[in-house]
Amino acid sequence: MTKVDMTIEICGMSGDGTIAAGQLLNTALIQAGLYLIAFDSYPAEIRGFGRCVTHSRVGDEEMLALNSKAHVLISLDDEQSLSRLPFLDDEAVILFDNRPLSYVSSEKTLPAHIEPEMHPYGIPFGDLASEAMGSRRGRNMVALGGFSGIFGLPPGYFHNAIRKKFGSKDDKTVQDNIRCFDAGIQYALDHFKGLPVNGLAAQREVAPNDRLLVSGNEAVAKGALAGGLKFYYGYPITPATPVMEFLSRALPEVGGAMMQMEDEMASIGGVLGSFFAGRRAMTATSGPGFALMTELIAHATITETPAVIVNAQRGGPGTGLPTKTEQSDLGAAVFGGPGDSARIVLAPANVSECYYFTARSFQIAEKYQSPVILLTDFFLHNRVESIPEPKAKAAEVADGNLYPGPTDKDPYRRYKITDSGISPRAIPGMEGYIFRATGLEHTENGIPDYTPGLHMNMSEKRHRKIQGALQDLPEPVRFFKEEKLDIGVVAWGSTFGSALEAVKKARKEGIPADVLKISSIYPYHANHIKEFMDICGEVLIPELNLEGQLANLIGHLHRKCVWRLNQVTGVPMPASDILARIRSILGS
Amino acid sequence: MTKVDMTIEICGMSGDGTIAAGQLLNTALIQAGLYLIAFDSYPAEIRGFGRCVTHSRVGDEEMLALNSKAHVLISLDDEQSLSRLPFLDDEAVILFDNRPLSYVSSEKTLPAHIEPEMHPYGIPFGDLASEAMGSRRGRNMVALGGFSGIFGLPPGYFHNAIRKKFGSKDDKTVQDNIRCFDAGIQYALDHFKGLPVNGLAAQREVAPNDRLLVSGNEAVAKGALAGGLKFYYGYPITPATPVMEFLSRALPEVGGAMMQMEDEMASIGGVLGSFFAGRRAMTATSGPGFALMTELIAHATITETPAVIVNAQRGGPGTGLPTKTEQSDLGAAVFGGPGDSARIVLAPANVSECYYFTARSFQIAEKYQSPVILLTDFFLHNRVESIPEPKAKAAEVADGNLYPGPTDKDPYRRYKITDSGISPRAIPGMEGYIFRATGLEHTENGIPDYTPGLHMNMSEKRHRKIQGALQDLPEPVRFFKEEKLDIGVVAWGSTFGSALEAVKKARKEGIPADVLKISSIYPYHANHIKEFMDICGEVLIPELNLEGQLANLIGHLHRKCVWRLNQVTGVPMPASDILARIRSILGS
Amino acid sequence: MKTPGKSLAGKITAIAESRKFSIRSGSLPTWCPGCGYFGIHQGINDAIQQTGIAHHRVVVVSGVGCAGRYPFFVNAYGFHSAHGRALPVATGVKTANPELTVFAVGGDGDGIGIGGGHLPHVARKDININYILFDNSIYGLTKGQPSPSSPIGLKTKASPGGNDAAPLNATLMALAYGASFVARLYAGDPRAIATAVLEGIKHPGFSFFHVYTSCVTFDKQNKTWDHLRERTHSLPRDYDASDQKNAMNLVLDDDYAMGIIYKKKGNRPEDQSDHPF
Amino acid sequence: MKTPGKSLAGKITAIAESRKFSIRSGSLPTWCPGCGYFGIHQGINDAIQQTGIAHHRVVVVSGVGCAGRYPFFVNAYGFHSAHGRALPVATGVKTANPELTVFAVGGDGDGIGIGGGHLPHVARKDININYILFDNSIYGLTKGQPSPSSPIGLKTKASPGGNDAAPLNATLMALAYGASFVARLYAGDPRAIATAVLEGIKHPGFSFFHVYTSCVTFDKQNKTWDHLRERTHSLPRDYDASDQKNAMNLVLDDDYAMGIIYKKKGNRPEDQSDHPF
Ligand SMILES: Cc1ncc(C[n+]2csc(CCOP(=O)(O)OP(=O)(O)O)c2C)c(N)n1
Ligand SMILES: Cc1ncc(C[n+]2csc(CCOP(=O)(O)OP(=O)(O)O)c2C)c(N)n1
Ligand code: SF4
Ligand code: SF4
Ligand SMILES: [Mg+2]
Ligand SMILES: [Mg+2]
Repeated sequence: MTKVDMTIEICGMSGDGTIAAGQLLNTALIQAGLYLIAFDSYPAEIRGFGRCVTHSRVGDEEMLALNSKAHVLISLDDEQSLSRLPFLDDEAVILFDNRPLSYVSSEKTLPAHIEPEMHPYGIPFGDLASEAMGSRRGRNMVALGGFSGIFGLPPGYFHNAIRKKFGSKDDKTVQDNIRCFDAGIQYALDHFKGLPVNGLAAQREVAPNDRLLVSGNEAVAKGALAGGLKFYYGYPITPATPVMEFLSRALPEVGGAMMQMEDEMASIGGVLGSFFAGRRAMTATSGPGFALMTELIAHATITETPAVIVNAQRGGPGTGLPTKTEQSDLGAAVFGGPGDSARIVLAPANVSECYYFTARSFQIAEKYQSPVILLTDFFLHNRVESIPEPKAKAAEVADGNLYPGPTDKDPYRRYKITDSGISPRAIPGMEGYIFRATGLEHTENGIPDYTPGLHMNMSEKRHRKIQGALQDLPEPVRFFKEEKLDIGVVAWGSTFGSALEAVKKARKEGIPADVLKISSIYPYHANHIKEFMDICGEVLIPELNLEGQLANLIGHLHRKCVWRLNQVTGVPMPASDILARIRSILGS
Repeated sequence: MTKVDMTIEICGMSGDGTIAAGQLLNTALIQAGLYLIAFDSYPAEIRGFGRCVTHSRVGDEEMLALNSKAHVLISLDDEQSLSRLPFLDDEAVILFDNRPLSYVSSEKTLPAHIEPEMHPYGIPFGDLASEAMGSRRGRNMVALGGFSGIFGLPPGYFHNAIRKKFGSKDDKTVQDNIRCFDAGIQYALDHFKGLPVNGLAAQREVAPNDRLLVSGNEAVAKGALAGGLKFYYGYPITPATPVMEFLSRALPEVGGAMMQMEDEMASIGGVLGSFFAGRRAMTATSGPGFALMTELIAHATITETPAVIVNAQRGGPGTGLPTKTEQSDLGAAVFGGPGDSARIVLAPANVSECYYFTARSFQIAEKYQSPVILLTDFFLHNRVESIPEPKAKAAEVADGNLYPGPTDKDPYRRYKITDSGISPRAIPGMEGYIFRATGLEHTENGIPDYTPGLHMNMSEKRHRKIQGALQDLPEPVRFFKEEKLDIGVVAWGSTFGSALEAVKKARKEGIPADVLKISSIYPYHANHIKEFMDICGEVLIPELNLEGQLANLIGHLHRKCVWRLNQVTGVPMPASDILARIRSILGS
Repeated sequence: MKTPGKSLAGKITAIAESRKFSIRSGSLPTWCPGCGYFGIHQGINDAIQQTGIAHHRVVVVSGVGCAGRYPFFVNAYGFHSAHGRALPVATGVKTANPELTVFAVGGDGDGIGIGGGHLPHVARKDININYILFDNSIYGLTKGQPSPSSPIGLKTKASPGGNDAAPLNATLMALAYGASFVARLYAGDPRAIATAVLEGIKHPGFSFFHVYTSCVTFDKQNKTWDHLRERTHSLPRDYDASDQKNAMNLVLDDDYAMGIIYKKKGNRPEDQSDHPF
Repeated sequence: MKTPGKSLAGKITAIAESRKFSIRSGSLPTWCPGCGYFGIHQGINDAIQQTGIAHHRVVVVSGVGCAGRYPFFVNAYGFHSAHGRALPVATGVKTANPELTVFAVGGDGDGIGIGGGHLPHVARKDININYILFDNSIYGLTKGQPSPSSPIGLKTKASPGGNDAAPLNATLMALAYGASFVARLYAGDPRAIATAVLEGIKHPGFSFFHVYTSCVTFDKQNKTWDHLRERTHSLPRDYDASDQKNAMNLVLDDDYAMGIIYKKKGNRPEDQSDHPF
């Protein structure tokens, strides 16, 4: 049995139902027991005139990254799809409407541009839809039917998917869509020879599928709920808004609330107030909003108030590229605060980690009485992956507080200087532990005091505490076993998947390579990282930012200069580019 | 003739006229042709009950830093002065009131605690003042008279100083003060033997003195005026407020204005608007206010709008230690902005540089169409130095703009991609060059556009531009000539003076050492710095922050780990601590 | 049904094509068809045209949002600042070069949400800028969350149980801040907008324009064209716009009376002279 | 001359020493002798005492400034937040644990300068916190610059030619924002403060207290004790505090009438029940 690794794109204009078709396709594909990663792109403007492209990559092992070439293109609008031709595999399968509306001039149709090695399948999407449901609107379903017929995917998968999606609407919608779909499948079986086409190998035994389709947005929100989130304070901003919208529905069900604030200073203010009062809270934003939180995040480091902040990175700087992905807020997250304001910064690398890291961050924030910043990004938030249903364990999200005991009462010292740097935290309502949190330097009792030695001791205490958090933070992970490597790729966030894929390919080419995934950006596991770098001839750090922000942070751990691969194109980094860079570094 | 290097402290309670006496002392001393550095400390609380200490170090060459031991203590309040005893030279001269008011219990008087090697001079400050002017208020003047008599400083210096300070008030004040002063000098000459005491060698030929007493606050403000500042937008914050207050008087005289804004976001907003409209503008703040400017500073990097921002660092994080000095905002200044938002960051190291760097920053901001951040600190702003009158040359502050020419008109491309990264800047009012500045990524014409290649090209253009600015930024400076050094100290900002002083002492001990002063924090002169580090056996970076923010930035340039010396005590770093560290690193 | 917005959009395109209005920039608005912003666009443009000010002496500063895109569509210098920061930047522009005619524009989220801290101070300093608040009572650009002027009960993806905060009244706020010129306008009446803006440009202090407009894409419940058309009406004939107390009382009684609500008499006479607009 | 502030300070010290008021913390106020804040301090403390709420169920959130130091002087949990951010933090505290009685306090710079963007939203959401604005019309802690409520002409080191912006009226603003409880008070009358604060604590929504007070150290011209004592007076006998329009008219006419200016009738009845203060 051949291995499956297929990338399918659907391309159309807004209004063509492109995104909906992509969702159905994804739902159907995971029923076939396939692993999936998917990411859509659509116009940045609100009025939304423009190209929509869904990108689904499926295979029979975990899919790590998008593919820079698609094997199948389903065109719902030929003019838009022309732009996808350069991104097709040499022998791509192309589904298109072979009886388009007359006003499409012939040189703008897709068939006029298809390369000879490609495999065009013309299906009258519009006409079949008109027949099946009395309107051309069902064209996207006909196209999916065609796809199903051509690749021999059981229609039941799609029927289920359609029912699931439209079940809440009236039955007619479901039936109309199924009729269109069936018309497409029938047309394919009637008109094309040699079906099913190879590639999806979908006839194989279907494994019992315990996987769900989950987006990063959902994973962050559900992870937060699993982590005991009660209050979300937020302000809309792309790409973090869906987290807030999801939680506005979900929080009231757990006795909590989402409160939309007037700006991001108020959002982080609400989070601090809530944690101060002993309830878990969160906010999510992206660069511009994060910038506005700078003061209060630094303030939280000296008041030692827990906080959970998601920074869903987008293209920067400034308003930047709101609908594009980037990894350029690492510097701001780690160093952004004035003063010695170290805080904990974590970077999930895939949808599962979006869930688990978010869930865990509440306990960590409490235990270390520190803001925890989750550095996600546009790509992570908006992509969909097939993953086993995530469920955080009780221990992972348990109360992280070190409460004062009765012996602490007289006098209770909220900011007691301890070896670990962690002081016993009381919360309002507890009798006998009254204290004040202040952004001024303070004594162990929380009273403002600027004595030289005190500030030094308190600064060191806070420093010890944050460094000590390393023991509870996810360690760097490597994937293979060699004791000497020609090259090691160190990666973080959503670029990690591409790095691992590139390394796997490099290894197939005989290159001794491995990846080190960095999840804890600050504090970081300097020893682990150094150990890894020590066995590497060369070290490459690929990042979606211009200067190499992770490389700037940890590059010094390598005995020589680290190589960098920096892209700020707004799109996820192609594994092929990392592979090419590996080859060029090694001069092969 | 012995070399002069004497440190004089005056210590009293608020209300004792301590600070005023210090000012007169400083004014008198520079008339003696001496170089001076002075720094006062007073209570942080508004109501101002507490200890005031003036610290003046004078000598016959440029004074680089404060001294951790004083040679002379003038006590206006014995109880307060007791706390200064540990900071006195073993053979210190102490002036005190030998007929204090009866309610001071004898074990609290200074004489009860003076070490045998010290030289106490008791003078009835209060009684003499009562006799001379009918009130004990003139005690501080009597004390100065005593000092003048003991060290043989010509009374004329003090008379001049008194006239200069009180000249604007009525003549009686001047006469009263002079009478008190004269009573003090007379008492000393009448009662003490062996005068003048050695140390100040003030009898020597007085060099024609072209030096002024200037504070960092004044230097920043006057530098800005010399640099063509027209508009200051600000919000009060310690220690930057005096700059704003100075400019509120000075700007109307040059046809400009100081506008107090509602917050720091508005301050930087005003600065950007003003520069956008073609007028030089500035704001000054410290950590908390700087944090609030984060978003708009990053925004200015993508709109390529000039701005000049002084960040007068104080103890952090959060509200921190408003009246203490620190160097802990370097990370925020360099990396604080989300996105690839590189900007120019300069750090003056003394009062003259406060003037010249500020003056120059307007031209640099314009030429490179970038925010320029001046990282000063509490110590720099509030200290006083005797310096030659600073005067920026016309060339240093000339118009820094590359205006579009007539050939640029059609179509004018505000963000033209050039080799230097610098594009021709037009300003509103110019006919034929209409454009829009936007925080969104944009085409050369300034129209929002998120095409992958464009963002990459624009990011690189901006990067080139900032890196290119190095050619116009102050280079690192070293002070001695050796081609091999056992140790090199790399220092920035107000710690530089202590570093140079420590190195001079180390060299006297035979240690081959040198200092590298870093003025351009970002971009930085990597090659220069590396060249210097290459000839150093060891490299030490002393900083007033906990983690070593400059060390984090440039430490990787050394072939091995750099040593760090980090203090967050709120006080300037003593040269003696750096010297001790040098010795311990070299194991001597 | 043809909404006023749709027909306005048509009109504007026609005008643009006839090239009568050099005030329009080369970029066509990216707003949704039918959006009320087309009407505001036409109103402001008309006013600028009528003053005869050279376009290169006009600066439009905006915040972020659908409204914030306005500077790209008008043939003048523009500064598309950060979300909520139009007013401070505009203040900088105007103080630096009083020869320029300066507009600030932005949405309701931009102006009385995130940027709400600036309005009081521009008003009390009476900075001579013209601030046009595009109030559709929704966050348009971020796809429809409640804004500070959304009514109680408004259902959106971010308020599935209905918005539970009372709306702010920007006209009342501007009056309470002591703004010296306050107008309330309707996007469906570009002519009235033009008239008021022209008056405001001539006013030698801060001019505030609160424009009721419709987000056809994300608001189907509240500020729809139908509602606005039905409810808005002119100020009473005998209305005295020179009395602040009178103005506040009117605003407390009537949410939909449109026109120049307040114009302080004789403020800053030194500016009245030959000062450019 | 003995200012009311000086005698208050004396009184308070006496009380502290007699240890009757456990509501006072261990730290003595760091305010200047004679500062009006002593009177406000006593007023709030009295009110808390009178409610009988356990002190560990009280949270005082402050901004930065001399007023911002208040939490250190009261025997309750405190959060000394950043300059201008008391209200959002207090909002977080109250939403997270409605069992707590929550105060927000800060100066005029803090509350209607840098933090002025928050007040409208706490008011319109009617969050059940008690916000006490210590309005001395000056920036005290930073040593005397004009604040947003300083009068035109005020000379300070930062306004050597006299302040040139008109003052904001925080009472009027709170009313315009729709705050459901608005009181105006005088630091020289701690008893009236206590009475009003007690009422406000019981009010089941947002309560706003605008307290006129004197900065004896940096203001010798405007809100001096003499001026305040002379000018302040009670509300008219027959004053109806339940009418918003009436309240605004009063405030427009009279800057010195002190008392509970507005109390919305029957708001949020669900909160009226057995909710803790
Ligand atoms: C600091 C910051 N926070 C959030 C955003 C995201 N954002 C962009 S526009 C907008 C609100 C738009 O609403 P409004 O101001 O009413 O303008 P409209 O789109 O309705 O014209 C928001 C929240 C941002 N760009 N910057
Ligand atoms: C972001 C920020 N900007 C500025 C400051 C400096 N600062 C501290 S208190 C204050 C104003 C104090 O005035 P007010 O709020 O009226 O309180 P008061 O001292 O009069 O009680 C300022 C500007 C700060 N701490 N943080
Ligand atoms: S989303 Fe609403 S406000 Fe934005 S352009 Fe469309 S209709 Fe106008
Ligand atoms: S400076 Fe003014 S406000 Fe501050 S404590 Fe002193 S008198 Fe009170
Ligand atoms: Mg809006
Ligand atoms: Mg004040």
